[in-house]
Amino acid sequence: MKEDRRVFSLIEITQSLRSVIERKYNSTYWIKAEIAKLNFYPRSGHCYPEIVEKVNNKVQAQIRCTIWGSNYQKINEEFLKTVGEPLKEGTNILFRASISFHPVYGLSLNIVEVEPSFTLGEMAREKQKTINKLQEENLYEKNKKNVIALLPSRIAIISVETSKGYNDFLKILNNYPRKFSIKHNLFPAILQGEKAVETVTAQLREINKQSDNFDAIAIIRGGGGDIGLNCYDSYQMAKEVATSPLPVITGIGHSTNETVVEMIAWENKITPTDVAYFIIQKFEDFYSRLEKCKKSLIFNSEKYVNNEKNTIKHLWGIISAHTSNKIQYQQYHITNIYKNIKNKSLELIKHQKTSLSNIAEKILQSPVKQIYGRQSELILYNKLINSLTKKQIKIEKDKVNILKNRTEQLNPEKVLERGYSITLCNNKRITSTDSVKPGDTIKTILHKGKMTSIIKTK
Amino acid sequence: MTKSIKYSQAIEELENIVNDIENENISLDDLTEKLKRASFLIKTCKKALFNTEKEVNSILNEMNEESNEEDT
Amino acid sequence: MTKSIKYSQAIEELENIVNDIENENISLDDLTEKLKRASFLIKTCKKALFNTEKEVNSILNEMNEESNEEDT
Amino acid sequence: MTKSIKYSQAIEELENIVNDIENENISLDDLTEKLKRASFLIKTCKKALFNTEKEVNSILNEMNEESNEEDT
Amino acid sequence: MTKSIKYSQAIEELENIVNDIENENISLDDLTEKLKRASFLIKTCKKALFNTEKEVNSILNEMNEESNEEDT
Amino acid sequence: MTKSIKYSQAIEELENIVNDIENENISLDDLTEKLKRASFLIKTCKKALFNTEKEVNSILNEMNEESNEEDT
Amino acid sequence: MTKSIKYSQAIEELENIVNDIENENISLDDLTEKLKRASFLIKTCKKALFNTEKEVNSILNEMNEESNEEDT
Repeated sequence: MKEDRRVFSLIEITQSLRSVIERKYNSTYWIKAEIAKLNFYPRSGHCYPEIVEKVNNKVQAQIRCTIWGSNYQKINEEFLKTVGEPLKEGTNILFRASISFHPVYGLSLNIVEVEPSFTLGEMAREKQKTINKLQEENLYEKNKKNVIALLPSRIAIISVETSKGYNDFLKILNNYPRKFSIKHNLFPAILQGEKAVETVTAQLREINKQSDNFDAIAIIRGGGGDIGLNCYDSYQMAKEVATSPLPVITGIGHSTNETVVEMIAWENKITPTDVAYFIIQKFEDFYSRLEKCKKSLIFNSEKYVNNEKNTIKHLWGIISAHTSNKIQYQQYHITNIYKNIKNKSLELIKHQKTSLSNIAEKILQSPVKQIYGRQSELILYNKLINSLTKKQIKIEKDKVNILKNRTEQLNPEKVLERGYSITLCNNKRITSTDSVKPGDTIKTILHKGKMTSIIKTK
Repeated sequence: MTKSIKYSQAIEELENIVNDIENENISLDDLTEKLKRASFLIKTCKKALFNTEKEVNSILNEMNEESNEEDT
Repeated sequence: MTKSIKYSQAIEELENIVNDIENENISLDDLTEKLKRASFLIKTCKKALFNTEKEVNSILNEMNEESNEEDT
Repeated sequence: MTKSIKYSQAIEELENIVNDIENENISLDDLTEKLKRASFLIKTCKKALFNTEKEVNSILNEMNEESNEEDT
Repeated sequence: MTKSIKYSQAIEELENIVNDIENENISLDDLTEKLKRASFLIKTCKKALFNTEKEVNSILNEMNEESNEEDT
Repeated sequence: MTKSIKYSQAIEELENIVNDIENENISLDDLTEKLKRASFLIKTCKKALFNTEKEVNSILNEMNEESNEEDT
Repeated sequence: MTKSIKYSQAIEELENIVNDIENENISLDDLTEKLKRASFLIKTCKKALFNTEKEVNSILNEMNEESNEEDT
């Protein structure tokens, strides 16, 4: 042992640490971390969670915490109320804590307050991550694409025998008045909390192996309230549901947001009762289709026969009516023809009479007209001859008169009457003194008497 | 005039006479003769017309009577 | 003058005489003769005309009377 | 008239006569003859019409009686 | 009438006769003959109609009785 | 009727007859024959209907009885 | 072939028959046969609805055989 060595007692050291830490970290701090182990002691009511921070799933920091019984109850209630889950391992939380050092128990964080909304956000992020992954892998719609049997008569049920939901489901099926042939096998599993993912996934795998024996899978839960449902947001369980060759019907029964499993299930009916009714409805649908067919057959077969009876009656009605009409029409037609023949014949005779009497009338009138024409022609000739004859006589008369006048003018007696005389020389009429010489004897003829003279001079 | 002179011939002769007179183709010496002929022809035609009229009227009357009988 | 001289011949002779007198120198004795002949011919023609007119009128009157009789 | 003259021929002949008279294609000398012929033809046609009418009526009546018998 | 004249042919012939008379395609000389033929055809048709009517009625009555039996 | 005429054929033939009668494609001469045929076809159809109705009723009654058993 | 496929085929066949009868797409001659088939199909389907699996299987086999027989 060396002299210069300073040796402290453990108490000294731990007290020194304690005073340094208490001096240095004299406030409270907001810290986010994951609960690795809850370490709740129900008897004392105290809780000593181990909290860690992981990077790539490796623990990078770890510390022990304390939530005193008086705080824990309040914190947990508030957390449950907001998040829908109690504080439990694997939950990321945001909390306020003071840092303390105890000589016996060492360093620990004393949690005085937890912020539930942080956890809620973290969970929503996780849920969205699951959805995104399913969508990326084309699994999101996969189960919905399954075709459910027309009569889903063999149902694989994932539930717990003791659960209220399962019992409700059975009650509906068993008490339904129509005894449909619906058969069901129970595949027990834990339906909420941390172990649910594992057990439910395992049973899904089991059912899928013998999928030929079933028509549908029903995941039924009920009576557990809204707590511990975030297992249904887990990628692991959701993937198993999505890839099942059978249609999965969920009846998990809660009032908060739809979980991922419900979202991707073939059908989400929420309550187990609804799932039962849903299956029954398929049978009812089929039943009513049958009944509808039956009713239609009864109604329409009779109607068909009756229609045919009416058709025949109708056809016969037309045939007999037309036949009678035809005969009546022909009778009428013949009567018409007779009337026509009668009228036309009489008309023809009448027309002939008229044209004959027209001809007769023309003949009666024409000769008389002609005779009148001839008579007036004769009168015309008569008048013409009359006037022409008279005219000719007058012309002849005029001619004779003209000749008479001319003759009279040529007679010398007329000239002599007015005192003229005719002188003759040698018995020739002289008209000039050139034809005589003095001494010639000339004879002068006067109107009354003649005389002879001798010319003395010229 | 004998019956051998037809009405139509008589009218033709009359027309010729009228023409001759009109065109002074007849001497006064022949005028009287021609006029006498014309007078004769006109008389003849009138007689013929008169006779025809009588005959026609008798035929027409007969026809009329008949048709009246039938019509009544 | 015998009846043998026709009106038409008489008119012709008369016209010749008048023409002769008017156009030729005839001796006074001939002239007197010619004028006498002309005077005779004129008389003859007038007689003939007179007779013919009488006859014609009588024929025409007869014709007219007949047609008047028939017309009335 | 012999039965050998058909009504239609008679009517045709009559129409021709009417045309001839109307267009004065007939001399007065033939008028009486034509008129006599026309008169004869008209008589013939009337007789034929009268007989036909009687026969027609008798046939029609017979037809009518029969149809009445059956109708009643 | 022999059975060889069908009703429809008879009616057609009758209609032709009516047309001929209407359009005066028949001379008066043929009218009587045509009418006699028409009379004969009408008689024939009426007989045929009468027989058909009897037969038709008997079939209709028979059928009516049957359907009455069935309806009651 | 032999079983060889089917109801549907009978109906088709009847409809053709109706068409023919309606469109007056049938002369009076053929009317009786067509009516007889129609009458025969109607009788045939009625018989077929009667039999079918009996059979149909028996099948329907059977169906009704069965479902009543199950529902109770 | 699974059972449920058979059910769907059966009800589809049934509904086709029902449609055919409703719309009168079948002749009366086939009505009885179709109705018998429908009755059988209804019976079969009802058994599928209500009975145990074993019974259903035997009926389905029977149905299948029958339809095969009919198809051939």
